[in-house]
Amino acid sequence: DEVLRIVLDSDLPSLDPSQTTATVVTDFGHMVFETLFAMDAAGQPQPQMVGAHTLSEDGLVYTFTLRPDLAFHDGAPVTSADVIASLERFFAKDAIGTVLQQRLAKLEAVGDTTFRMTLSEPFGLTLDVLGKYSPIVPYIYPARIIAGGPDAVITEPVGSGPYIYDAAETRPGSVIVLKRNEAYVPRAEPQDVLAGSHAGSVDRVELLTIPDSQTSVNALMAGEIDMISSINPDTLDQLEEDDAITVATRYPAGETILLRFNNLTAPFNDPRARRAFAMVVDQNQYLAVAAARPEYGKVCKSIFTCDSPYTTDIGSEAVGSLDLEAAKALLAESDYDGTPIVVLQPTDRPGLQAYALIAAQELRSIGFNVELAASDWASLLQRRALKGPQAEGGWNLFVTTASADNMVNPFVNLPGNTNCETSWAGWPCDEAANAIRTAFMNATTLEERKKLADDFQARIFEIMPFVPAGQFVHLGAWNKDVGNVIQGPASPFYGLTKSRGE
Amino acid sequence: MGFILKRLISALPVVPIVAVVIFLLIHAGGSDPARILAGDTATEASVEALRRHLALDRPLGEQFLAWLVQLGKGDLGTSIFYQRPVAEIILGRTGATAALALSAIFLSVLIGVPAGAYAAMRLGKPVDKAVTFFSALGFSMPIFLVAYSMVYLFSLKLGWLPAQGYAPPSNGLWAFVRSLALPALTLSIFNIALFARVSRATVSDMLKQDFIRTAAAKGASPRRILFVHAMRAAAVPIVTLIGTTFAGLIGGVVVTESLFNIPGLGRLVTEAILKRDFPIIQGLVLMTSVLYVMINLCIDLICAALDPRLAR
Amino acid sequence: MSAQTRNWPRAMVSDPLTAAALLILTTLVLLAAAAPWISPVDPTFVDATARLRPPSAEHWLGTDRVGRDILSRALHGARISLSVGALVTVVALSIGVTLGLLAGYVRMLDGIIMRVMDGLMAIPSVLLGVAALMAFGSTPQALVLAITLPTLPEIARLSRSLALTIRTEPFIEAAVMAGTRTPMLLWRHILPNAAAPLIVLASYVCASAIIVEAVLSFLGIGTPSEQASWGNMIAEGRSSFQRAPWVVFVPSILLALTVLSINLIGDRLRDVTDPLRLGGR
Amino acid sequence: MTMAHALASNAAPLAPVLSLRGVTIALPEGADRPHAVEEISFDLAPGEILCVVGESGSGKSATSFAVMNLLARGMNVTSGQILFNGDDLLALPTEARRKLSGQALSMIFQEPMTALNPVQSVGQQIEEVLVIHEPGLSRAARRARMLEMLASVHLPDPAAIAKARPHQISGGQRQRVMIAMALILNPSVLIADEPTTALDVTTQKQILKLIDNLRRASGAGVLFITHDIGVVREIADRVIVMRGGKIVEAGPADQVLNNPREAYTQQLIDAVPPLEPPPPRALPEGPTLLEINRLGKAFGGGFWSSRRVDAVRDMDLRLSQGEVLSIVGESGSGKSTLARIVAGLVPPTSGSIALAHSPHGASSRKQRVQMVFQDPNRSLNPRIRIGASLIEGPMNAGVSRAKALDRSAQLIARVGLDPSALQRYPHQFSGGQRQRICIARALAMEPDLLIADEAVSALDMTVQKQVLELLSELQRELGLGMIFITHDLRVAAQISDRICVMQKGQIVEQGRAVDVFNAPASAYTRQLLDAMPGRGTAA
Ligand SMILES: Nc1ncnc2c1ncn2[C@@H]1O[C@H](COP(=O)(O)OP(=O)(O)OP(=O)(O)O)[C@@H](O)[C@H]1O
Ligand SMILES: Nc1ncnc2c1ncn2[C@@H]1O[C@H](COP(=O)(O)OP(=O)(O)OP(=O)(O)O)[C@@H](O)[C@H]1O
Ligand SMILES: [Mg+2]
Ligand SMILES: [Mg+2]
Ligand code: NI
Repeated sequence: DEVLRIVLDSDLPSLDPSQTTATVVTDFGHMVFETLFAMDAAGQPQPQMVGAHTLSEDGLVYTFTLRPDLAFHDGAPVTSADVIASLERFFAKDAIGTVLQQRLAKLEAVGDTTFRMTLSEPFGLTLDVLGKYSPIVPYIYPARIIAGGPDAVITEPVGSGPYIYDAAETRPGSVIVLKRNEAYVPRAEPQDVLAGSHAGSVDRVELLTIPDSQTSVNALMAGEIDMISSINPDTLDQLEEDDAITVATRYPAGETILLRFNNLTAPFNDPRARRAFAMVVDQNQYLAVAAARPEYGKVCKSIFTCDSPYTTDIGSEAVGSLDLEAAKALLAESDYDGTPIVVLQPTDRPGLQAYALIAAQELRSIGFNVELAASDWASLLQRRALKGPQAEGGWNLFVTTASADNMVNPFVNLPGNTNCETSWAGWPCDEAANAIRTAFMNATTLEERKKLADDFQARIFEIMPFVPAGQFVHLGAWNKDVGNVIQGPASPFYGLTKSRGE
Repeated sequence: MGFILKRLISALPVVPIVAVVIFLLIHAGGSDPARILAGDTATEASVEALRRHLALDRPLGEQFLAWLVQLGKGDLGTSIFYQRPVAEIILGRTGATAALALSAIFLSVLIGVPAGAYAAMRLGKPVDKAVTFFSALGFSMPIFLVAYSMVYLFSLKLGWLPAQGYAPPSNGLWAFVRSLALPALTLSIFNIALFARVSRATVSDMLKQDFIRTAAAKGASPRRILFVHAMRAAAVPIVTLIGTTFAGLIGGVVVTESLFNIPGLGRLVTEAILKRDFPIIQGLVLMTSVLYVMINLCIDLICAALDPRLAR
Repeated sequence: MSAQTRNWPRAMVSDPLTAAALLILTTLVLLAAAAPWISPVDPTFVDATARLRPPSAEHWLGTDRVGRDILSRALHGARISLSVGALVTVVALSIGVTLGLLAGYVRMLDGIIMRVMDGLMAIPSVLLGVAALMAFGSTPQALVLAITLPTLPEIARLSRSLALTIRTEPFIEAAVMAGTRTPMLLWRHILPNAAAPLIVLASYVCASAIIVEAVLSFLGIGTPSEQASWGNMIAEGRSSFQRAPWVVFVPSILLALTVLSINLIGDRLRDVTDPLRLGGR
Repeated sequence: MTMAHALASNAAPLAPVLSLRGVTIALPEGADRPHAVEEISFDLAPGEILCVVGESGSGKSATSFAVMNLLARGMNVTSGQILFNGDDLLALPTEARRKLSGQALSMIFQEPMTALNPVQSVGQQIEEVLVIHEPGLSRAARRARMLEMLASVHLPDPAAIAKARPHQISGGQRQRVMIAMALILNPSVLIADEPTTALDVTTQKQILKLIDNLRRASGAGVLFITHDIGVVREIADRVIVMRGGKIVEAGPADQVLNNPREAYTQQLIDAVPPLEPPPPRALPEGPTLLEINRLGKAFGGGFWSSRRVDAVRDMDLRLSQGEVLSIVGESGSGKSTLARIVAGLVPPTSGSIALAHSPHGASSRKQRVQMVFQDPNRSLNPRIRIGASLIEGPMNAGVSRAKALDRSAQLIARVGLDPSALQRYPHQFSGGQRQRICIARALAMEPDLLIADEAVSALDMTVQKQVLELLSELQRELGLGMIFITHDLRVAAQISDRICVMQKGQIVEQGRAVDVFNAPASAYTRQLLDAMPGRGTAA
């Protein structure tokens, strides 16, 4: 049997892609499950499970028919009932899903494989939502395994995708074994990122968790594994020396480093304090750690992923002017009274740990009194959920990274969501930004959207709920005999080939 | 028979003590697996829903009771993250750790004990000095330096052994042995040092005993004196050490398992802790404490067999 | 042997290996004490653009993954590592030995104390350490506790067995007959005679505390990265080991030297102060 | 003169099997003297028993170890020859010497418990000699030889004994095993280094008899080391007296024992307590000091323990003020247990102990009863200076430091030591000196009752005598009540007013020392008296 061994970034928190926002689950999810629509290289949703679909004149009624030959791994055919149950689960679990749900009047089965979606108002992004490829992904599950309600964790990952999860051989926390679904009927179109054919090439794929980055590099160089999904940047030189190995990025859009304020408590409830810090954020510092080589990192003073359609430099002068004096002056103007501020630092995430160190030094350089609160990731998440002031265990700043799909436009932009208490940790609150966001969602032309995106960034940089600290790409490494590695917004493993012999 | 029973009964209270202590300890931090499961960008509402669904919102006492009741039915519970029975997960991980720990102990005994015993025979001589020095050195080598260097040499340069991973015996004995060679050796460095040290001390004590002189008076050769008399009599402390080392290795293999990507209990413990997968932690601790009690019992029995004076 | 016992300080230095170990350890302790004054630069100063620089005139021992000066960090790290070692040794020994001696001497307490120790021993030490850190936060006290807890059973066991042997010595009975009370009996009569094996154990505890601190850092739960300790320097440098080995080598060598010295000194100290060698046969 | 003597002296002079010629053994650096033995020479003829006597440390063991090539690290024969059947052993290669050990030359050691490997069955240990020296022998043949040997040393049920491990058989049996081991290959030379010191008199007698018979049967020359002149009288053909590493006197047993040339030899002989009890002192009919009624002590027998030992059973005992009571009895008869109960170190299981009101009104029984233990090496805390040991008790009892120091200085002078002794550590004293210190420590508590548990058994004859004298002097001077525990009837007779004979936890006889000696009432006492070494020949 042909086996492809791929080392994932980290262990999967769950085999249920609807329960976690961790990106790594899509590596597994795209293999086993499928979505109704799927993104192509141009970022356009293309039908995947859906064979044909129609939209009514008024743009309110979508009718979808599943393509024939779809079947779950347990042999049951995929039906409208499965789709409806799965979408309902998705609506309940995903913020963007919720947006669609709010515009949804009715979701009903028309036939065994035909179903209809009636909106209450036109929504141009409907198919984009159904073809969403970042967590939480609207995968279609058998109704049977999600019968426990949206919060019940799926224990039996049965999908309709090209690979079948092998529970017997899987060792949780170590290796997930996937076997090619011989009954799978792919689409006729060739593979185009997630769109087109999903046909599996190798017989068996093993998704491995290797805790030590050097160990995975050793394993790859020794030919014991075929691919490392994302390498430790410091091992680049070593890997490049090996002629049998390709090192390249699979996600050219990359990730953005975010410095996130707690907008609710002092001192960062005062925009002046936030802006003062933004002035001294030196993206080159962060990128030096994040990017293996300068060419893999990019100073990006936009709230949208640079090089994406909505990128703009409006308001960007607020970030990284590196004018210490001005920053100090602004801080002095603010309400900051010298109380130590808490910067959360995860000790088990080397990259984030380093960014926190840099941020702390920058904060100190303008007169902040900083306490670095080091803890493991789990404790950090726990503490991050506390909204109160630092005296009550709260926090003031944390660092993280967000992938392009969480950044590209005002609609998906995670840190730019200013929905107060319901927004992402940091809880910024701004009506104006919210209004622009809603307008963007309802806008119909690209022109209009572009304009709104500009406005959005201008507003965000004004209130500065977070500071972007640079953009970089992750590098993957694989054996030269692994072929068909996709470089795009998503990079599924099912299409990978392995040439026999050398 | 009374002896065994006595040991068993005196050892049993360990398990409940451990169960309570560990339950309190791991919950004292107040961290929440639901939050980790839900991921970095999850909304508060979905974390809350998940928590409720996993029954993590209930009072601690109630959770403990529920766990006990479940335990009473012979069920260790289900992993929060893997959604599989804890017993199955632990069992799936036990083989690798057991193989690793056993082979490390095998190596340690095979190398450490003779080295220590030989040093004891040559007390104060250069050989002894060398053994003392190297065993002190063995204690002080950062384990991953050892690991990386060996991987570099034996896997990447010479290509003799796999760089990582674990092949269960079902994959063939040869693959199994090869996959264990480097990690076991790495893990052994420290233990070889430990065994050499302890053996040197106990054997040199034994060699001072009168019965050694008796053996010499019988005309026994130095080798015979060492192996038949001194080592046999020194076996009790060494066997005891084997027992405690083995018990300690279950938790002490973390680093080695991480460095060689071996799916064992050490890694499972750490991962479970870092993710707060409470059922796994509880199950593991329960298992290790039962194991510990059993190892102690075995050690006591072996020691009693080796030295019948102890059986009283 | 009488001469040896009385002049043990001289006996210590008369052995070249021990003398070297003493010299190394003293030097390290002095360097650690003087770290704030002799460090070339601020050990916490971050400049990521100058990260992983090899040793140079500017940074004698190079820089780490966020561009901090390794020499300065190694010097400051000595403070944490050595004091963790010393503190754990003191805390673990004073608690463990007290419990062990009590268990060995006061038979009523034996059951309880040893069961608790068994319980501690049955919990994997990583878990115990991590649980302590989780419960008490990532503070130095918690770190000391986390490293101390797993060592207690071993110390208590040894002390107990020593107490059990020594309690049968006639001089203990003589002291009892002289009306000496239990605490004094333990302190004055049993403890000093249990010293030799305990010294070896102490050196072992001290050495392993320094290593465990490193291992905890390796798991991401040791000393916070801002503060330098040899342990976290090694742990953090590990990810760039192939590219910048000096980041790891410097603290590793210091750590190895320290542990080696402590062990050598402990062994020698045992040899020259062993009371069981008194009186002969 | 015994048959043995007659045999040895009337036979034609045989060529010696073993001769030492000017042997000097160097001690390692830092020892108390440069040589363990210097320039010693002697011959051992086949079938002869040559006794080596001398104070502790005189080099007796060193000499025998040199012959057996068992010298400790750092000790070497620096000059001289050790001739075995005319061949110099020292010139032989190690391998060849090893061949002789256990075969032609064999040795029995003092302490049969520690000299046997605790984890092997005794049968195995005997067979090991055959394994080493006659590797060709079949397993069955070995076993047969071993059993035969066990039988020949008069061990009952050899097959069962062979299976036992050392701790499962008695001291006397262990010593027989040692002898069987030493004799299984019919050695030409048997060295016995204090083979009976650890045994009680009755067992000792049997062993001595066994050795005597065996050498006659096999014609082996026996080098018998002892510090006990009584034993020498019993078995020696010839005697060597050693002191400070030199032979000070040598000659036929009769001559050396009855007409010693050297003053030192005379001293050794004089140090042996006479077999006859001294004339009885006026029994101090003082008020009762100690009254013991129906005292019992059982060990074990708990829920878990299958074995219950009644160490002391139903014992009644009375002691007057100023009286010395000796307790004698074989090993394990409960003497120490009784002492420890009286001292308050172990609680009795039943019965009562009453100590009369103290004349000085002291407080607890513990403080009013003090004890001197058998082993002077282990009775003093090696980590504490003598002075501190001496003042500890009084200070615990509330005496001020200055006063306690004062008294300890007086006491240390009283037991014949220099005041500077207070500043020193125990290891800086000899065994006899340490025992004096222990006595001083006991007296520092101003006890009413002093218990001496085998307080002189570990000391060599001359020192033993000094300590005994000191004890009885102090006892008389201070009017102490004293319980003196010993296994040596002669010692008991010397020191005590009354003697109490114990067997299996019970008193079988008690009475005035003279009466017990001259007219023993119980069969057991008679047995003890008969077994006393030296009695046979002296009579
Ligand atoms: N291993 C050793 N190291 C140093 N000195 C030793 C050693 N063994 C014996 N000695 C010394 O050698 C001398 C002779 O000792 P030896 O054991 O022969 O005396 P002994 O006559 O057998 O005494 P005892 O009656 O006490 O057995 C003593 O001064 C003793 O201190
Ligand atoms: N702590 C104990 N536990 C169990 N049995 C004991 C204990 N102490 C003494 N015995 C037993 O009690 C009996 C009497 O012992 P004791 O020590 O009083 O004898 P002894 O007359 O002093 O003998 P020796 O002459 O050998 O000193 C022995 O059978 C002994 O094994
Ligand atoms: Mg001797
Ligand atoms: Mg006794
Ligand atoms: Ni005697």
